Amino acid sequence: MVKKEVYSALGLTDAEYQKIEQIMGREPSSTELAMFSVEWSEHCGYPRSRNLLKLLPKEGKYPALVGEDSGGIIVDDLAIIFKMESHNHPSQVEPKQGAATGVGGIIRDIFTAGARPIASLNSLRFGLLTEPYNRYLLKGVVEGIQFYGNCLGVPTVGGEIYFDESYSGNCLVNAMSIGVCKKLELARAQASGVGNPIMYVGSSTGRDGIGGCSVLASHEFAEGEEKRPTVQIGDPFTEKCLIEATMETLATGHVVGIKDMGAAGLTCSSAEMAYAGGSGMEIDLDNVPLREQGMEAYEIMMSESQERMLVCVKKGKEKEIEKIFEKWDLHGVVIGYVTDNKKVKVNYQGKVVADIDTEALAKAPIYDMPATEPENLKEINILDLNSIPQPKDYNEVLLKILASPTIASKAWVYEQYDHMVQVNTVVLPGSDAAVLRLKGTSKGLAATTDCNSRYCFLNPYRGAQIAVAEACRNLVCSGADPAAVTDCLNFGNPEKPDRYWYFKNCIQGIVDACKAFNVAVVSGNVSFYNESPKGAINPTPTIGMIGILDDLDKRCVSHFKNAGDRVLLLGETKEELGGSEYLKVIHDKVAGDAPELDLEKEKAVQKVVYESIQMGYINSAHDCSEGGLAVALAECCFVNNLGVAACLIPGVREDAALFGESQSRIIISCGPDEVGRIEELCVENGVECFNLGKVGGDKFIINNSVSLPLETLRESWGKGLSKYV
Amino acid sequence: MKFGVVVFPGSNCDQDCFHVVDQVIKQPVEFIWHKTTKLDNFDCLIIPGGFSYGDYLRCGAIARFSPIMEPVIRFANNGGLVIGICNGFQILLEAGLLPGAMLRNKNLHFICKFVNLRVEATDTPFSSGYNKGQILHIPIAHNEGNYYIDDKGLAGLKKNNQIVFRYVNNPNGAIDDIAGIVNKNRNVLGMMPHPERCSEDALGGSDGRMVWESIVKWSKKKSTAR
Amino acid sequence: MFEAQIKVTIKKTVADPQGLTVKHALESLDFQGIDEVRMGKFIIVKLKAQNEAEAKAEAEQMSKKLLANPTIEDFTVDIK
Amino acid sequence: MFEAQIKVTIKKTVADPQGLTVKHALESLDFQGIDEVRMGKFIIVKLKAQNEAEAKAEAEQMSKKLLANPTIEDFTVDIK
Ligand SMILES: Nc1ncnc2c1ncn2[C@@H]1O[C@H](COP(=O)(O)OP(=O)(O)O)[C@@H](O)[C@H]1O
Ligand SMILES: [Mg+2]
Repeated sequence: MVKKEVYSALGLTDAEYQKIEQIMGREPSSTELAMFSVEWSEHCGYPRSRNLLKLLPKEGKYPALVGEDSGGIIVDDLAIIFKMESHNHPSQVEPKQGAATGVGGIIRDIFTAGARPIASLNSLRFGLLTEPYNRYLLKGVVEGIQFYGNCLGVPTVGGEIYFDESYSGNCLVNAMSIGVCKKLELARAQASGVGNPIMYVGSSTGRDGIGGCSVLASHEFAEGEEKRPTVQIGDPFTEKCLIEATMETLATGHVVGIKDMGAAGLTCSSAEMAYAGGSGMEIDLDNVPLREQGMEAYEIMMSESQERMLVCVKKGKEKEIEKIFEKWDLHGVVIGYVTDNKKVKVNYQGKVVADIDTEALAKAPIYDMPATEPENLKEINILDLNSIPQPKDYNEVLLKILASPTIASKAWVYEQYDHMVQVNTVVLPGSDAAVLRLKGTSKGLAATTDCNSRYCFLNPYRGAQIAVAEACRNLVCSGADPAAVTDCLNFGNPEKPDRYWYFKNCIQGIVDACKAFNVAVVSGNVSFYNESPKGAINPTPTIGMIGILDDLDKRCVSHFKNAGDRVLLLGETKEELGGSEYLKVIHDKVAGDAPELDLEKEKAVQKVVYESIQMGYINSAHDCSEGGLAVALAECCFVNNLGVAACLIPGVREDAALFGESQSRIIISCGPDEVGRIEELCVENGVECFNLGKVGGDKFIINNSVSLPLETLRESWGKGLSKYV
Repeated sequence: MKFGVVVFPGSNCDQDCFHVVDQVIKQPVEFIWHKTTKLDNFDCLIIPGGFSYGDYLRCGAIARFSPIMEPVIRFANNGGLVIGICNGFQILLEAGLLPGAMLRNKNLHFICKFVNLRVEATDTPFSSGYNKGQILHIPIAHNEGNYYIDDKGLAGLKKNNQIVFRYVNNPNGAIDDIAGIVNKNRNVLGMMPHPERCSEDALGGSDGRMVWESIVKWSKKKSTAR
Repeated sequence: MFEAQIKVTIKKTVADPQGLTVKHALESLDFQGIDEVRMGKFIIVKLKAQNEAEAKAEAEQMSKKLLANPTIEDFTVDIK
Repeated sequence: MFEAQIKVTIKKTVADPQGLTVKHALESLDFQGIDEVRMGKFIIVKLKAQNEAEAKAEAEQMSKKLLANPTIEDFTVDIK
């Protein structure tokens, strides 16, 4: 009888264990038990989230590919494949390697779909930089991303970084990757065709990341030998070779299916490929290239060694494929065959170590989780503006907010990433979204990631909607048509009803916003249990989004271009300060409700800006987000060293006018002759348009509130983050 | 004229160089796999940037021993044009085709950004189209571009006018602001900045394009002279 | 003045892709009979201390705190 | 089977940016009396050889050819 301690340590409940015994009709072997434990874990099987994930729209204005591992959209004869994934817990333990292997994993998901990776982004969250360990994490994570991404030759073109106490003890590292291929070249993640060989390709297998399964060592095997689970080490050089070898392999036309050995390694890839192909698979672990001696079957099946994949090829073609991997000095060996009995059978050292029904393995149970609103939220949502004293010196306030690491320049980060390799990046980091050209076409691709988790904490439904709306807005400001979404849902322990309530409401927010913008959610990832002893992280449903530019020449950037240009603010400024950076940085308060959001209004503002860019009316467009109008206006000035003289928005209190984070607002600049045309478009679409002022000079002036040399602003903004590292 | 782009495992600017030669300056170009041991009638070899062998021991150290390097060295010694960019420069240093070595950037970080370069020598096949003193806006992207050479070597570089490009604001600590050098015979160039990343206006500037055009012009002149 | 020589090595159980690549490179240069290559760091710290024991203790503290990453690396300190 | 321990250090005459940064980092962690920090590589090669002398000669060859760059680096080989 398998001891309760063993299966509990593997993360299985009593009921789950009983179900496994029932499926097997006998006591499972240790290998089988380990396989069930990973396949039914949240990481692979999504038992606690599948029910809600089903609600995400799978269709939008572009034909969507919602597939096996990653997803994408079709644009003409191209498939654009993209996905985001978390590597939070490994990064918290070992930031460099954790982040590096996070990048490696997501990129493998892209090229195993047949698409060559053309860009990466990352969304990062840390605790405050006043704590040394958080500085260590920031430096390590950035180091890991640059180490891996730069070596691969996939440009890291964008992302975001926020700092908030709730991430102390549990940082977030969400990596997104985008790839492109001809629609007809897409690969499948399945194994089919009885007798077709299954090949193991890439690096050898060691005891990396075996995690909870190490309890099996004490369960059945002798003590003594070192079997401690270890950190996964990234090997970008091997991955680069793997990309090239895979592209060559797929080009032969001999591949039936291909899948990354990501989380849960061989277990996941074998079971899921067989299940997706409606077939079975028999593999022989004796043929798996091993890096360490004396590995047990369960260790080989669970290993999370990096840079490995499983490929199902057409019978008789294995030699040809082997040659390609040999050329790149990579392993490429046949370890098994497709069978017709819908089972995964695993042999090792002359014994059958596992023999499980693929469907039972691949279809984790689904749980309905209780969800209740946190008790104190209503109280936190109350914000009486009369209790917030208005500052006297707005110069000082602006400088302080610009220096807040969440707002400050991220150049220290993105200048460590090669964001230009592949010679496609036409809008570099520092604007609202990165823009890449699609070689061989006149089209472009824009990409962004967004999520303000403070809003989600205050109001998960609206906060998640804002994340989607802001992502769309960033794309539109770049001249792109928002096309489709990937998400990375980072939450606390789903077994706690208040955490699950956040999860549920955020998903609903994403669903409704995506429907409003008519975009599909083509891929995503769930990361639960993001908690430290102090509690859960802020709910963080990161939205990754891509947009399409029909004509690459009609792209737009966020910074001012010409002295003398007029500056307009589109959208309405309300008297709201809830959840703002101003409230946090200046008044040390997280309170109130998230800013209001009217999706129809949002769409109207975006429509005006999109059309103005298409018509060539405007020279720059920048989304107003964290830090409000004053910060957004300052950001417009830095790149070309162009100051601005603006007036104050009337009708709301001064601090709200300057720093309130009302949604659906975009700052644009244009030649004096275009003002009338844009105003007309605004009237047609029912969008507020406010004449802010004029570009020029070396000063930053907002009416009587702020007047500073641009250089002073740049100093605060430029060093706000880098002074900590 | 025919260009060849050498591909090592881990090269990652090979496709970019190919793209520029093929699509921008529209000259014949082929990839050359590093295990190749013979070169057939190329006029100019490009050793591209990237991370050959992951740069795992030292940048360029392992690639330097790839089978292709023997014919590359022979080609260079016979006067053939060789341009090494970034990792390609590092490989040429390791191979001894150019003097000196690379250290880690002074700030110990990878740096990717546009910088300004000053053209110091125009009497090379790679820079003849520029004006002496011209300032180029051009991207760098490297971890180890901190060029080092001992005093005697530096004096030699200066004496022979081998320094082709200098940084206007030294980003990495390179000795004497050196960004690119040629060998004594002036047919082998190594440079850390990436001209292939700024050869088209869409990419934010085309100051690098003249490197390729200089090569083509030089080559044409040479073949008519022959 | 003492010279602390600190050797930082990757833990046995942790993969060392760099070492593996260097091993292949050496083999392709015709060096034979290589079983394994592991890449580590060698750090020399010259420091003032009352005596050898103190210098060693100090260098060990440095290694623990900064020079080695305990999650994946081991270190040894020698005083010269 | 012998274990060659190869220490590769940056030449005295060559500036070591990494060593300098590590020195500052150590100082900011309140380590005092540090005169200099030099960063190098520590490479372990396990190899078959007839005897220690042969193992050493072999490892020295490896270092000369590949593991160290003579323009900027020195190396020493110990056999354990
Ligand atoms: N982790 C990161 N990696 C790469 N680029 C980043 C990262 N964080 C921020 N950036 C870049 O810095 C710029 C500013 O980011 P952000 O302040 O989030 O802009 P916005 O508020 O307009 O979305 C963007 O171009 C963004 O892509
Ligand atoms: Mg943003």
